[in-house]
Amino acid sequence: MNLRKPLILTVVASALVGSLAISSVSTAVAGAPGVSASEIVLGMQLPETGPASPGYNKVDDAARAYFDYVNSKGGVYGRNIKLVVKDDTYKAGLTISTASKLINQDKIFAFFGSIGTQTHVSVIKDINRRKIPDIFVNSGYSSFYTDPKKYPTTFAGLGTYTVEAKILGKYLLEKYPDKTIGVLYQSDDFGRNALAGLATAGLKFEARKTSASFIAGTQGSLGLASQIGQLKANGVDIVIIAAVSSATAVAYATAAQLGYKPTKWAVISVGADATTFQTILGSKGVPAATSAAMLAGTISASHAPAPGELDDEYIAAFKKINDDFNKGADTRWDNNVLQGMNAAYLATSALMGVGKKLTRKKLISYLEKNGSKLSSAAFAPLGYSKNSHEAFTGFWLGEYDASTLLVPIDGKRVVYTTDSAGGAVTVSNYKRPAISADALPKVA
Amino acid sequence: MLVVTDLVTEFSSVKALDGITFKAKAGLITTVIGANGAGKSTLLRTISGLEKPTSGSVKWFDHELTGKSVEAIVRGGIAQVPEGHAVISQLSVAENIELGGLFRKRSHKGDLVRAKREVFELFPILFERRDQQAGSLSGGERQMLAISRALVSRPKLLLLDEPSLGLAPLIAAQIINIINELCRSTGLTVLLVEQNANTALAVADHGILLSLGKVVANLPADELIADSSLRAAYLGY
Amino acid sequence: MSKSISLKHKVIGRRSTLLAILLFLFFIALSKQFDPYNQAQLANIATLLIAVLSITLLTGASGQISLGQGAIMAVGGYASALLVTRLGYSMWLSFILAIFVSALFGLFLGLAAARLSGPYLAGTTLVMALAIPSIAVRFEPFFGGDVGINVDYGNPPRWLTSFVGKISIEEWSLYVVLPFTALALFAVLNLSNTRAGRTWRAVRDNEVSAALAGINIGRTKVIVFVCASGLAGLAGALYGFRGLVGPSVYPTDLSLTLLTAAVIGGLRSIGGAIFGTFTVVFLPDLIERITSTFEVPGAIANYLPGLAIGTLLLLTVILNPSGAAGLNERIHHRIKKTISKSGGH
Amino acid sequence: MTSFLTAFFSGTAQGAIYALVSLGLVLVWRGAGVVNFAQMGQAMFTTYIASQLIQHDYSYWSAFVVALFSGAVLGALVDLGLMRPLTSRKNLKSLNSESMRTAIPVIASLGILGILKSLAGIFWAGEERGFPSPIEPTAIKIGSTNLAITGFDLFVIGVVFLALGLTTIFFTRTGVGLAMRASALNPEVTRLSGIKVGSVRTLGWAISGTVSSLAGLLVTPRTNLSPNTLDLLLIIGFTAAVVGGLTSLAGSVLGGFILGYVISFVSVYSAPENVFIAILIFLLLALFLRPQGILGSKEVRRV
Repeated sequence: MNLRKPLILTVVASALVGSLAISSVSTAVAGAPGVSASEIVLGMQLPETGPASPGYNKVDDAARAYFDYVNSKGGVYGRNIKLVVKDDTYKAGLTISTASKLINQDKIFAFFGSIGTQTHVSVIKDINRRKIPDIFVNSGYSSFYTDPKKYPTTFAGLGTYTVEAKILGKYLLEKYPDKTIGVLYQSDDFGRNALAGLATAGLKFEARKTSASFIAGTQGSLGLASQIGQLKANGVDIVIIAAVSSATAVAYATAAQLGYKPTKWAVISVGADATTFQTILGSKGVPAATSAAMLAGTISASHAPAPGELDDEYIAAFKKINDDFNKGADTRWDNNVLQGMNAAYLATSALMGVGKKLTRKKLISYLEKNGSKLSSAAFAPLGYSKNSHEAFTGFWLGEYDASTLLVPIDGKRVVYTTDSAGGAVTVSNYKRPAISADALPKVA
Repeated sequence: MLVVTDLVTEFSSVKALDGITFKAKAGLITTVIGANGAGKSTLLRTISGLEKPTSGSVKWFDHELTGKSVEAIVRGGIAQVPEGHAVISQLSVAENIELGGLFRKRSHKGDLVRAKREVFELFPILFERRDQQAGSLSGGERQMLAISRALVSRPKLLLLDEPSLGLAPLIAAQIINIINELCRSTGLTVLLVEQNANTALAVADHGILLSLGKVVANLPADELIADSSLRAAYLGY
Repeated sequence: MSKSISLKHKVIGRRSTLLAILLFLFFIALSKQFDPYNQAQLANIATLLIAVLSITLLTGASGQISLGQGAIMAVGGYASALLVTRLGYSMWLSFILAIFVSALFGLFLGLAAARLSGPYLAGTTLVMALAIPSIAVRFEPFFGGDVGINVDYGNPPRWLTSFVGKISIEEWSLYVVLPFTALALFAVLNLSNTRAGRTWRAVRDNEVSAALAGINIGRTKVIVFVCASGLAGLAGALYGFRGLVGPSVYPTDLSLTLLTAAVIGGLRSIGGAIFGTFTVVFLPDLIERITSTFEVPGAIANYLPGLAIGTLLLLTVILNPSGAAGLNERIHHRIKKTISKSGGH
Repeated sequence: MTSFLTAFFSGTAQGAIYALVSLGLVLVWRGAGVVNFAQMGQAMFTTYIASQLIQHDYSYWSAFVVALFSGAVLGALVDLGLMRPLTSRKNLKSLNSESMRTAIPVIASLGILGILKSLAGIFWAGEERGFPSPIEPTAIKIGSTNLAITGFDLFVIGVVFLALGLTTIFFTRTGVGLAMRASALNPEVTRLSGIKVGSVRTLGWAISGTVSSLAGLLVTPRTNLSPNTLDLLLIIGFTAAVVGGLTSLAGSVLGGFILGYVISFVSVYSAPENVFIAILIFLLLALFLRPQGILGSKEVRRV
């Protein structure tokens, strides 16, 4: 055998394959990259396919629907917002490639709403080094936002896991001082951030007794029987879940099988998506009414109204836009769609706020100066400033009712606010501004 | 009667068989001898269908064998005992024998039982070891097993590829003798490939000498033994 | 065939140097035609090529099959990232040391795996591909958990920019990777034509007769495994410095992608490894172009790259198991035949 | 004591599933001499078909039968469309060594896995689903205490042993079973015995496709169904098969239960994060101490 012979020919063939795949160089634009007289190009990276995609693959379609709506109303100062989406399948190796493609070929103005902590961490340094705005990242990983000197162009799109866990933990500790509180978390950045927040609130767990964990992503294949069994055996009355929604569904189903009925379930909002919960249990043969009953009474938190609050003005407006403009594969109205729309709404506000002369630098300084004044569907204020790029700094706590709607505990919506560090939890006095009749942000 | 005409078999454009023509009469032992690499094994493998010939024909009475699948040829009554005591060593002795008659299980159930009994009578040692793994047998026993596996299919033509290879001379002689008796008593046609020409020619009726894929001598066995010049030229002694 | 090799031994040493340099120049010439994204893709190819070569070496030259090369890449990646971030080593030195660390790892693994053949080795390496990233999560304070360790090639140094003018970050990454690729290519080309290479192939082709010829099968397999691990570790280090060393950078799929590249190109050919790597890196871009031209809905388009790679893999295996290089060789052969015929000999 | 019981019962329940996966792998290995890495991809695909039927209001059992049947068809197709053309080309240069002849089918099965996953993504949008169980999964009670094992788990264990019994009888007591073993071990001698090795292998693939499909149907009620969730089960099932002895049906089942206990005891007494590392260490140890597996026969393994 000769390894060498066909080398030259194959190299030529390889070059052919390469040149076939190369797109024509896009037309150069004057001024800021990604901004022309008629267009603003934003880039988004998320898992559209693969194990991490369920649920999240709806966010881009929702955001695009809102941008299309804005464009149908004349865009931002006559510029249409174009959202270019890349599927990174939740693998950082691919995220690096698609980011380069967005930057160099799609010539985006800014990254918008990227999903996934483990993937975004692979490009965040590079994006910041190139001074490209990286706005409204769909991750609650606090390290991205708490040190703007490290990541000056990155802005959060979600409240951090730590803030939410702190608020939830403090509430549970005060409301149920005599109960045994346990936690089920996925052992990744999200789970550990949440655990840190609970610890700050004063909740301590004992490993192998009141604290159970699993490798993120294995809930669907290994199940959670030993974890739930462990919590049950140790007499845990209140189970806090810091995991994705499919794990919540598996946890509830397993508990039902084992005859385990904790006094309360409390689920961090990432894992409390009622649609996913009911879809999974539904296809396991659990009727919708039964799965709704299982979820009923569960405590969770949110910064925005629940998707089911159809009389809320933001929800009503967003839902209508979703019905009219969403061209995605799955357009069912749920929390993922709401988050996508709300982020797009915020992005539109910021772009309008910067004004006609749009540059990357201006966008960042605008967000640092005026970002905290931007409004959205959320009942909690935004935390953007020179010293922090955190988004929503507050959450309200609710319980699911029998129709899978999250309603404020005791019927009154109280928004608590705190920071990702050791600060105290206080009641927020933020008043959400009303949405305008055309559902377009009005920025001074 | 087996009639081989102008048989050519190539391996990546090297002719292993280069126009072989001969006849093997029914009920007799014909032996194919020749040095290593003469094409003896390829000849048997081509007849049994394991190798596809490039051209030429192989006929068993009126049936053309070339182009047929191995299974069809076996089912037509032509059994091969391949080189190297080919048994399936992970199966038991009984299973190996069972395997040989498996395709007749439905059609000839009674005869199959008889055939199995006969091979056990022929090789009593195999009956003793019927539940052992074939891999645990000695070389001679394995060769007996390989022959038994072929015999339970009730072949009319038996193709034997170097049955004495690697066996102690005594055992080899014993096996060849059993083949000889079988042929004489049942009318079985045997095509025997051997490197050890003396052993083979001693029992054979007819001898074919191959060299580099060609037939160089096609004579009755006793004449072939007598021809010392042929032996010196092609077999080296 | 072995005769021609031994006769040409010295010539080949020179030729492989030439070929490695040619490839180096070819990449640079190609990069000059490209925009930064495709320069980054080229750098990506140059990186992954080293890993694919490790499979060519392992499977093509000794018949062992590994579904866990990605995990060994992770070992190299973590080694270099830790050396740089914890001990302040230079990036270049850390790449070299990554080769040794992963080769050492390969030695341990090889000692266990040398006893394995075929599906056993495939399965064991697959389990390894699953387990290695979870070690990073398990020992979070040291390995950075699933967020990993941020490392990169840095900005193009001044001495270079003052010499060749302003270059993009992507082009710089290509310049960092290419010397290593050329070295790896040179090493593999030479290895496969030395006595050691012939020993390996003998083991691949027939273990029994190789053993009869006095070759120590176990030791040979371990040596191949160690060499391949060193290469994979180097690739892993370079791959990590694109931005991150973390579990999500070296998933199980990466191992399978590498194997696909090696198979498509032809497991026994170095030219094939190059072709295969080009294909797996550029094919998704090509498909994206086609789907966006024909406006294929996202729900289908998103899955087409996976479908195409899988189909390509199957077609290669069924129609032409020796891969693109084998096809190439056959065409070569035919052309030669036609020429010699028309030459009237 | 409670945590021990929890670990034991959840290990038994999980082990039954791994045993089923492992059994499916061993069936193809014994029937066709190939480790089918696409096995759980096939299972995923047929379970999606069943799930689709159930969503369209067909009964569980009719979907069950359709899934098993499509499993058989898929298995046969894999053989006819891929494995058979592959093995018939052994004169090709790249397939002329034994090691490559075992490597190439492994690679081919990975190709099938990729295609099945992509197709499932296109057909069913990669949606994460559950799958119903035929028996209400409620915990078994002793007195008033719930054990960490459900009626459904017992059903799965029953099915595993039934499958083990039936396949063992099939392989050891029937002619077709003997032919199938022989074809995998030595195709040439088998062909020379007048057996149509090709058809026997296709049958083997079909049977294994059915068993895989069964595994998919019985695994997914405890887990979730998505194009990727079953990959992990394949890896665990493979480990179980190697530990038990790739050639032994009973060994594969034993290996499955052992793996179930390893995973569940490591989860309970150490930490779930250690599970994968434990699997790797366990596999390496098993290969080191007993390369042929607990119940495997030594000669089959070429070392």
